[in-house]
Amino acid sequence: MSLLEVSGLHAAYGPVRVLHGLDFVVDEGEIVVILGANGAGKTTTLRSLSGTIPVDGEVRFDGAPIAGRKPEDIVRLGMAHVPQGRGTFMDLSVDDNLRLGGYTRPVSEVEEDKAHWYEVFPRLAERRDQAAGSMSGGEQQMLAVARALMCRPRLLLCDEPSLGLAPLVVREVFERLAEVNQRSGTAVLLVEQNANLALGIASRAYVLENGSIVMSGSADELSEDEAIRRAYLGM
Amino acid sequence: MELFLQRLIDGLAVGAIYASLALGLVIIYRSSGLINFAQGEMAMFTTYLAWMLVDNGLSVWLATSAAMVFGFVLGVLVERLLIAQFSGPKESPLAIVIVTIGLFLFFNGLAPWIWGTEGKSFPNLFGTGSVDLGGVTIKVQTLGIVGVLLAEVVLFYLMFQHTKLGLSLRAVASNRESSRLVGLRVGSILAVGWGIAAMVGALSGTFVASRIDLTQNLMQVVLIYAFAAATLGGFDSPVGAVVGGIIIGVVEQMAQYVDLFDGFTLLPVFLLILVVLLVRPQGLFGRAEVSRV
Amino acid sequence: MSAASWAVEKRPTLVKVGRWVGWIGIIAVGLYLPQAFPPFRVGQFNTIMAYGLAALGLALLTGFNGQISIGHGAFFGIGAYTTVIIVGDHPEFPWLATTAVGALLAFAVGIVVGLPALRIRGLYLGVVTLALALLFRQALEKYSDLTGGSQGRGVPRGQKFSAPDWTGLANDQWRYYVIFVIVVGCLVLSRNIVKSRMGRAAVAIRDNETAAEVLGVNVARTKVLMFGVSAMLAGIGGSLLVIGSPIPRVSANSFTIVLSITFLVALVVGGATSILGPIIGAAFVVLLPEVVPHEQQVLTPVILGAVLIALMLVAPDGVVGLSRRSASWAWRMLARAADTGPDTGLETGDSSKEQLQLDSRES
Amino acid sequence: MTRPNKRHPLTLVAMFALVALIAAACGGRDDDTTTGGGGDGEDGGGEALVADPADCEIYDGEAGVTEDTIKIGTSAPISGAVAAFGKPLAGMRAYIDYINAQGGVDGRQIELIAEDDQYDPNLTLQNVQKLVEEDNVFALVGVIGTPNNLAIRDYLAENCVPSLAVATGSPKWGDVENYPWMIGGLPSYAAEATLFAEYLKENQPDAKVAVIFQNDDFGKPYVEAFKNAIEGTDIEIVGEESYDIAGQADTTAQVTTLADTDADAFLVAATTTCPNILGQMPDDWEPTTYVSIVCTSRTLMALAGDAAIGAYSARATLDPADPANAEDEGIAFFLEEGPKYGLTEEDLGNLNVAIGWSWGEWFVDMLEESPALTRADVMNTAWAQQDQHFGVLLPEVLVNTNGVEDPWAIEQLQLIRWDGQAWVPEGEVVSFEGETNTFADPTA
Repeated sequence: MSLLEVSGLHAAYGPVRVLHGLDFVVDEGEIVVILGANGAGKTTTLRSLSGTIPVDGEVRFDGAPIAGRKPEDIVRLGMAHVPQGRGTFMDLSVDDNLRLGGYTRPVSEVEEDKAHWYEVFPRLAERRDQAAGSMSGGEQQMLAVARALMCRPRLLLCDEPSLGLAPLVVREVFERLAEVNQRSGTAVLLVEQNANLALGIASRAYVLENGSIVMSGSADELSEDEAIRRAYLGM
Repeated sequence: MELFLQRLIDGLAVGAIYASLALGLVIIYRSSGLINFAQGEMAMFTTYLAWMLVDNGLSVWLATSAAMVFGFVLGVLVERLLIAQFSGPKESPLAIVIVTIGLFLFFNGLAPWIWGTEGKSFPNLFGTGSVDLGGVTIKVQTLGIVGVLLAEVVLFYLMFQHTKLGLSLRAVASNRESSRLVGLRVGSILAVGWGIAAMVGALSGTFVASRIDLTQNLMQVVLIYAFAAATLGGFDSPVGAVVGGIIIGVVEQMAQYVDLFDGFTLLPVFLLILVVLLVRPQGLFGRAEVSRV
Repeated sequence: MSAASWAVEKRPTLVKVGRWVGWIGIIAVGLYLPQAFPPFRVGQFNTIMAYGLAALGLALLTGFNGQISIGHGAFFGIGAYTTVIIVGDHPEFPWLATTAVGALLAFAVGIVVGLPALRIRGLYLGVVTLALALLFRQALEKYSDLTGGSQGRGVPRGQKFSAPDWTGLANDQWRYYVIFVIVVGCLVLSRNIVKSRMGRAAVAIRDNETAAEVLGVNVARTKVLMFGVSAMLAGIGGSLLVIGSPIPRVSANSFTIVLSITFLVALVVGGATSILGPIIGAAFVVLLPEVVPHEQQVLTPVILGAVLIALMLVAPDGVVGLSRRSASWAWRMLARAADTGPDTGLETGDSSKEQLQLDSRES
Repeated sequence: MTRPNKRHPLTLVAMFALVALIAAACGGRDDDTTTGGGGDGEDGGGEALVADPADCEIYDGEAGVTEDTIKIGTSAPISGAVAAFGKPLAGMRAYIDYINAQGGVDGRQIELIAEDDQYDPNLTLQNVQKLVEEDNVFALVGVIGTPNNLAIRDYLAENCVPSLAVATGSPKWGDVENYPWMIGGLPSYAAEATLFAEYLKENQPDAKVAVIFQNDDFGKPYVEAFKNAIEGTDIEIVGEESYDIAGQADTTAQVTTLADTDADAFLVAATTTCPNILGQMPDDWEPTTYVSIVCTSRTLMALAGDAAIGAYSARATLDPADPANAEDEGIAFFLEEGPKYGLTEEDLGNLNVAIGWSWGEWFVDMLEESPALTRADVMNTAWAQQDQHFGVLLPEVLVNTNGVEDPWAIEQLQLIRWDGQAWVPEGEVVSFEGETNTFADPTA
């Protein structure tokens, strides 16, 4: 049994149907990437997993059906979502952002985890009393990831962490993600346009086009694939 | 000089009442980004409930406490039953403005239907004594109200900055979707925010009722000044509400020096908030809008 | 081809024809009314039209531009006082010319109030305009030498807007017809504004101010102008209230914040994004007290409040929106019956898209 | 896309033309502008009628009167911010129910139609038009509010509809020459202000007076009259402050300023704000304080607490809530019969309800005394009252009117003083019989 099992996932915004029956799985501890162009339905996929939009189809997390449950309940089951645009609490301090990340955990754990993630992300420690909105995009992305990790998730959903960041910063963000995955064993489901870096840290990948999965395989296989190379790797 | 000092102190007293109601407005604004035009009428309504208890022999303090509990329940109910209906895709601040104006009319009409149109007298929480300080009289009531206001501010500061509830209230105000994603039950938190606001309102209602007669109009004018206070201080800042309230109270008193403002007390207040908003749209203590990327 | 499928196919034409028939019907009924009712009822219709203009001004401002005003009673008052003061001091001055003066004054004050509105956005504007309404009331009392304060001020006794002999009309009927024409003119004007470049710009600003700016809309100018026009309509309404009365008179007691709230109620009841809606809403607020049983009149505000809340819950686009939606629903049913119609599912959204929106600080 | 805005001037022109056509085609209303001044002005019979139907284009003297009913109307704030002002209505209604239970007036039942105006003069006018034109009432009684009555008095004069016991004390009701179809039901505010001035002349002839007034139709004429009354005396106004009742929550600033003048008399021309004003007076300022008659309600005095003790006011009526008055005939009658006709315990203790009851009684008296049940006769009966006494008026207060010469009904007042529990009379009832119009110009 996989950690996350999705089958026949449909979603729509009002009358506009976006996802047309997705099937995919994420195993415990692995990094999976969903590649797709703008408008392919990547963000919608993550949003339907975390419960922010209504869905049709079957979603099992750790064996339990979660489709149709509210985001605040899903996060308690151990699935954290770093939304597109990071979703930081801009006018709250870095420290408050992290505390909120651990909202579902007991207070003692929160202090412990905060210390841990400050260690992993020393730049956040330097800025702990600063308003999150005043930090650079890269720092905010780190904060968003750290905040999501504060709830000790078993699966981290990451929505285009590279969006709007300088290439160097993007590289660092991906390195951090890989590091986090290795150190804590948290599985990561990443949606990205930047296939190059994403495939570099992922073990498996899916390709999403117009709301359907058109290809899947190991990260290595896909990075070798001619079509993928042309479409996403710019070669 | 004595007159000046007296006015300063009077301004403080009046300002404390404005500030107290403004605090409630700020709490709602902070948690839901909304302005509750029914804040004053809800306070009036709970003050009537307190009056009923006093009329039945309960002590003023107990009745006031009970009114605060009523207020909390009323706030929670209003949020859950009405305001919450406008969350999600239908969300529109204007719709909610109109709903709160509807509530304003509703409570304002309901009170005289239940309790009659004649004014009621509500006893003073702090007695009628006064202290003389070198020619300047300070009423014990003034000291009491200012004291309660300070206590409110300290409590709110502690609550917002150092409790999980305060943190979640701030989080919900800052980013509702992210709040849900970290596991906050946004609906309940908003309801609690409205409850606390109405609770504070209930307290200020009893303050006002101890100074003027209790009718359905109890809070109407006070609400305008409380709005002015919150606007001046910044709708998202409790400190701003208090400072704004005091400033407006003092300005109102000092305006007596100017003939133009005799019987025209809203003018200086109006001009003041207009100027402040033009220079600093977020108010004196409000946080500027953080631009979203 | 079945009748239903024919109807579905011809829907755009039918809608257009229906609209014209509707307008002509409304105008015909409007013209007939004063023939059928006694003078006091006719006077009441004048009040409805005057209030309706103020609510129409609010519709342009709020429904189509996303700015809010809880102070339109002040602009309404400017129009009313202009007429009473000018005619009071110069009885030879033509009544309708005072309406023009009042409209201009209200427009000017509207522009002045609209200017800070550029920076004071959304809900703050609600608070500031609310203060404006109270301020106006205080000013009336403060400068009672000019305005008469709460005692009020009238025109010299017997002076009223009367019917010229050639019309053969009774005074009340004459007043009604003149007001009716002006109101219809204002409705046409408003409709044209809404359909004009400026109107489209206003709607774009309402929906997304930043996006509108990017598209090259002059946000500042549009918002200020909309505020001015909105105030002007209210000013005309105020002047017409006086002109339409058998005893032209104003008192500060008529210009409390309750009046501003009344306009908002009319707006919401009728529908904020329609041109005719505000008039329907005004009829509602003026006539409601008559249907409330006499023993329960103390409950009138309760009923108003409850109606307001209920409408926001079930029909945020007012009576007009409700009828638009039911018409749309009827068409879909027809289409289904005909089974030839295109999928109108997306089209039904057009009225709900026009729900109340407001540029708020947090949106 | 069409460009409808180009069409608009044309549309307007077309609209005008259309309206002109249709309007011309429809023609006027037959029943409206009946020509011919005068009507059948024979009712009164006398030579110099105060209320003369000849002044009206249309005069329908017996409107609202049938074999077995008399329809009358009133307009009052039943809902809205100042619904408390509408209290007399309850008393009036109760009295009319009482008289109907006794068989009515000359066998006719009185039907009272009350419309709500929320204290908005525009609505008052609309209500009165409806009452006169649609409900066809015979007369109005107890219409509340100065601005409201000002809004309708031209209409009443034009249509010759009597309005009796007008429920305000504005000096303007003395202008019978221009407005003979209405008569006041309260003492003039000016008479009240004069009473206090007279008291000062006698007891503090060189008093320095501080004045606070509501800057509206109540406070302004009040202060005007007081100034008239002290003209030529050594009494001097040393401080004058106003406040706006609708826009001000607090009057501390004004009171503080006035206290600073150290005045030895303090005139409070306020309504519901009285307790606030008294409560704000600093302990070391102890002037002779006078509060207006509208502040004499127990609720208001109780609110002011100790600060109110020793304050003066005036009265023309007895307070039904004061046990000391229980012996009075009018009060006893009110307390006994009132509850049978819908008055609650609370109503019985309310002076304004008792005043409404009294107006009901006065109105019925006038109907009964009138030579015939026509509008002009009833109105002229009101203008020729002799030693009339009704309701809860002080036993010493007798109503005498004589048209333009003496248009004020209630012109006797008694100074009273609040002892913390009740109002205690101070001295005799003072009579201003026939003088009220000299205290303030009713046409001002």
